[in-house]
Amino acid sequence: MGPQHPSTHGVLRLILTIDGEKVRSVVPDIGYLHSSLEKIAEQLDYRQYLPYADRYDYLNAMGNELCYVRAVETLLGIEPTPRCQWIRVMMAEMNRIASHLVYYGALAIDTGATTVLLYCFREREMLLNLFEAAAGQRLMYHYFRVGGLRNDLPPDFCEGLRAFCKVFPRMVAEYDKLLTKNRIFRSRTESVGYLSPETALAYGVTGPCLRGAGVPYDVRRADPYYVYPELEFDVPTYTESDSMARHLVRQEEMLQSVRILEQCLDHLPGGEVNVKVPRRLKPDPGEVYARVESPRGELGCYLVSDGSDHPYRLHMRTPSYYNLQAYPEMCTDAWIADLVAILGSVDIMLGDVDR
Amino acid sequence: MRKQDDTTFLALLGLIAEGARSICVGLHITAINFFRPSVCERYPRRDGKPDWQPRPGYRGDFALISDAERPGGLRCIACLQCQNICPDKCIHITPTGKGKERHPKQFLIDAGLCMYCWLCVEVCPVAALTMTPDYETSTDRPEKLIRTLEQLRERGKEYPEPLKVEMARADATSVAPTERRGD
Amino acid sequence: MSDQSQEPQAPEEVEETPAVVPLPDEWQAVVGDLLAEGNSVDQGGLRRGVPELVTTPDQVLGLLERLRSLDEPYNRLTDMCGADLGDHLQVLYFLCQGYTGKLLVVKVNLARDGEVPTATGLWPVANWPEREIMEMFGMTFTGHPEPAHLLLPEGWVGYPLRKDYVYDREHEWTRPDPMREDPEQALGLEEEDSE
Amino acid sequence: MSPIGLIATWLRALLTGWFRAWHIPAVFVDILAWIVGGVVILLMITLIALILIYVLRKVAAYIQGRIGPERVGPYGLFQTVMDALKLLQKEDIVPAGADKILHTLGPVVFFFVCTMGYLVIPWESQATIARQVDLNIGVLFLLAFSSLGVIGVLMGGWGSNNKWSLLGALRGAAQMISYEIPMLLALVCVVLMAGSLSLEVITEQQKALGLLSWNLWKPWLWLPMILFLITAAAEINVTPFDIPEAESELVAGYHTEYSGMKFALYFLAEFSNNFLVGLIFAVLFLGGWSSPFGHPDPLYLPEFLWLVGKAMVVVLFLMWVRWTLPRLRVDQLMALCWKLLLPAAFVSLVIVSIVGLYL
Repeated sequence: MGPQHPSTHGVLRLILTIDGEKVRSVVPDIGYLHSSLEKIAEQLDYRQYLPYADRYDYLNAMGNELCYVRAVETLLGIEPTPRCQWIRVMMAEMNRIASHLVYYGALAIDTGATTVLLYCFREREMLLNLFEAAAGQRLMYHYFRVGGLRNDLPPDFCEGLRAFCKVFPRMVAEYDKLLTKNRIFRSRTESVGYLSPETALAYGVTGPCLRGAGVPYDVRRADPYYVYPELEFDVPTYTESDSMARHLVRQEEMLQSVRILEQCLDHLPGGEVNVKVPRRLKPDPGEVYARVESPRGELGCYLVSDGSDHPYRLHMRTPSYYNLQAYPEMCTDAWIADLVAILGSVDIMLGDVDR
Repeated sequence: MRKQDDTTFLALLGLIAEGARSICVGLHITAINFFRPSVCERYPRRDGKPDWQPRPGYRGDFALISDAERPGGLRCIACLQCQNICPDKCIHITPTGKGKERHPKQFLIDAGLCMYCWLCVEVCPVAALTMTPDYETSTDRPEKLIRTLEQLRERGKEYPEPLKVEMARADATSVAPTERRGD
Repeated sequence: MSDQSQEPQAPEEVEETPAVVPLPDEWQAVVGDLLAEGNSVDQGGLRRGVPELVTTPDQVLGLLERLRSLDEPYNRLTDMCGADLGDHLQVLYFLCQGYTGKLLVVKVNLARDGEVPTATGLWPVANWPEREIMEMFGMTFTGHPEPAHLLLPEGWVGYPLRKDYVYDREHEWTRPDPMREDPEQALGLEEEDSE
Repeated sequence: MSPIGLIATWLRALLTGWFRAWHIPAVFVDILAWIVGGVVILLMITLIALILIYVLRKVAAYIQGRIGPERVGPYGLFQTVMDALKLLQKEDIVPAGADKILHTLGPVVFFFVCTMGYLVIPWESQATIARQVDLNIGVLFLLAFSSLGVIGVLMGGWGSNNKWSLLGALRGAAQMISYEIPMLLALVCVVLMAGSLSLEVITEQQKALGLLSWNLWKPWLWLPMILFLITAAAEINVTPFDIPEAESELVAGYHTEYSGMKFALYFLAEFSNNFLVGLIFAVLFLGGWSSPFGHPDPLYLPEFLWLVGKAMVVVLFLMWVRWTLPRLRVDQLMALCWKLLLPAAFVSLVIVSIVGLYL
């Protein structure tokens, strides 16, 4: 299956052994989108690499920037201003919703319901408009900077976001009725793609896939960063460990993100967004490992500095890479149609896998 | 529909009823949406209204700001900072002139290589380079994606100043109070 | 054997001393245990809040297993990566204490063509990262179940993430296109695949 | 007699007169009539399919909050026409290693089979398109030909020498053959009540009181009606039963490897099948060509317009369902058929028999 196939979410090739419609074995073959992002980091200085951080998981560009910027700032010993921290959290959560919306629609398409995708994109459009107003782009934002942001929020941003927060839960309820509660969709996802917590542990699965297996692990809670300790939100978990559980986790997470956004809007402090940083970023030699919770799981950035103005070594722990490894485990005893539905519920991002 | 090996007849009926209900609920929702106005915008518009425009600060095409008092008619001083910061190395400047007369003889930006990160605009000490909100930049040949000095100068005539994002007041506490823009 | 005298060769070690914090007490005990069991563990210390242990290839597996069986076990391998530190290579294991978010880094220093035992027996998750490190850095994980290239195409020359790697246009890799060269044979192959 | 019937009778009379004058045996009148009828049906099917594709796109667009085709012609009316023309111009690609004969025959057979269904549709109170087909076995004829459609699908899928095509074709075969049975039983229920296999007779019985005498209002026929709708949707592969061409899994199923004209044939056949189901449903349950306001029609509309209108309603409903529901899996599809629909069909057969006995 693949590398060119409508529902491999990018350029993934799955080497299948099938017996009729039953799948006997799945071997993912990755690397078609490999763009040596880790090597590129060694040629560029810290500031220049930031746009590349967007390119790992292009549906979660803000989250990737957040991770990279956190790593660099820790290395430099910079603490961003409170307003900057709040805005960064806000952006990351908005991007989480946007990313989950794509997931939602993609899973719907994978199971054959085309319409939900369009509805999801309708709501995502509101977010993308906000991103565009703030960052100037709709997908690869490059909004964060080392020590701050590209610019402060534009004037109508908060109102737009409030409007979104007001509308969105209603829309999620609608998707819920249209897709999640649908008998056919449920029969396609329930008790399909079983991933036990033990397997998840063995394969280092994180994110909604893990929470769908009943483990309440969320980097935002386990290793809190920025203002997350001050925020009230739940980490939804489901114990069914199947595709439906993962789906429900994401659906619930979108609502939790809205909760976070509302709190962000209420608490957003004033003040500067940027702190002064030297023109040439030359961190002391050292190494750092920063983690954030991306929509797909734990996103880590291992950064080594040798005192020069470019990273000595950069490594990103991309969640899709590890989640995809567990994918064959989920596909035991699956049908061909399930393959696609399970892949959709794992929600991999090939840019994130191949790097 | 699902594995019904151990289900009783009544449970089966319940399942069917529930399935039918869920399908009807779904049909109801699609029916509601059928009568909702379309969110798509016609593009390009034929009804006389203006086409979609990106927000200010959108990173589209490039332009060099003109300045009649400087040699070359450009504000650019060919300091090569943008060329150096560009992560893709897609800017190539051939400077000419000495001291205050220094200006670009040629200024090439390969938009096909560019990833529109805005770093070059940010780094410019004299605010001579800007990105315009033009989004229709696709062409049929890769060569056409290379912006030359002439093209950049032409584009710059429409933009007397670099486009900047409107800022919320930095001292604004929670909500930035401005009139709402219709989406 | 990598003790403190060899350590400074790693670039990040050179001026790092202020950031190195001695291990906390509970760690001293654990490390003491590890040492008592015959492990050779270099107490790298807390660096930017993450404790790290440096060890050698022949002892890493034992150390990982030991860490896994602690009272509060470091039983989750969240990440693996390699690094080229000039004269030697390094493999890093990022271990988590279950799902608490407590992180620990185990570093293995090895020669440029060195061998490390594979950790796939302990964590299946190590499979892909090890393959990736192998093709990117040119070290070997002995006992790896499928040591084929993961991201790079078969037949790639050189190890791209090494510092001395020079991209060689002569070895520029293009995918052989069997359909273009010999469609009949290609189809024969494809039929075999689909069966 | 309706306009179509009048024109047909007049043409026939004209031809008979000429042929007699030219001393040509009268058989050739029939042959010519068949040819003309065939051409008319083909044109009509093409036209219907084009319209349906346009409607489908618009319905999908409105449901999904989009605009749909709007560039070519007023409201994008000619979009599908242009698409059809584009398809005709396209290069016909036969994959290397494909069975050329089967690959070509597949769409032809499929299209042929689905056109045959139109022969027995009673468009008007008196005229069917081809009077030559024995109307007494109308329902049987339909079933026979709808089960032949499998062959076209299989030929296409097998002949393409592509894994997805083959899987799609096999799925299609399994699905069509399985769903044939409950569909047949559901039809038998209607036939039992009507006492005739002829679609014309079934229509005639529903015309007396207009809307009120439709089979739709007979509670004992509700189960067969639902069954027929489900199984017919499965026969023509619309969501939630579109697994033979499940786009997210099998790319495009049995017609993955088709392009140009052949693809257009599959496409046309599919949409005309869609409409055929609407027609049959209208005939069986919605009173066929009879006006909903009683007989004779107080509005004096041509009878075939009523039929087409009713069929359109059914087709629109199917489209609505199509854009709402996800797709079933193969095993679920089979389980649904054998474990649920088939017993239900038997139950409904029993109910209808009992009702028929005492009514």
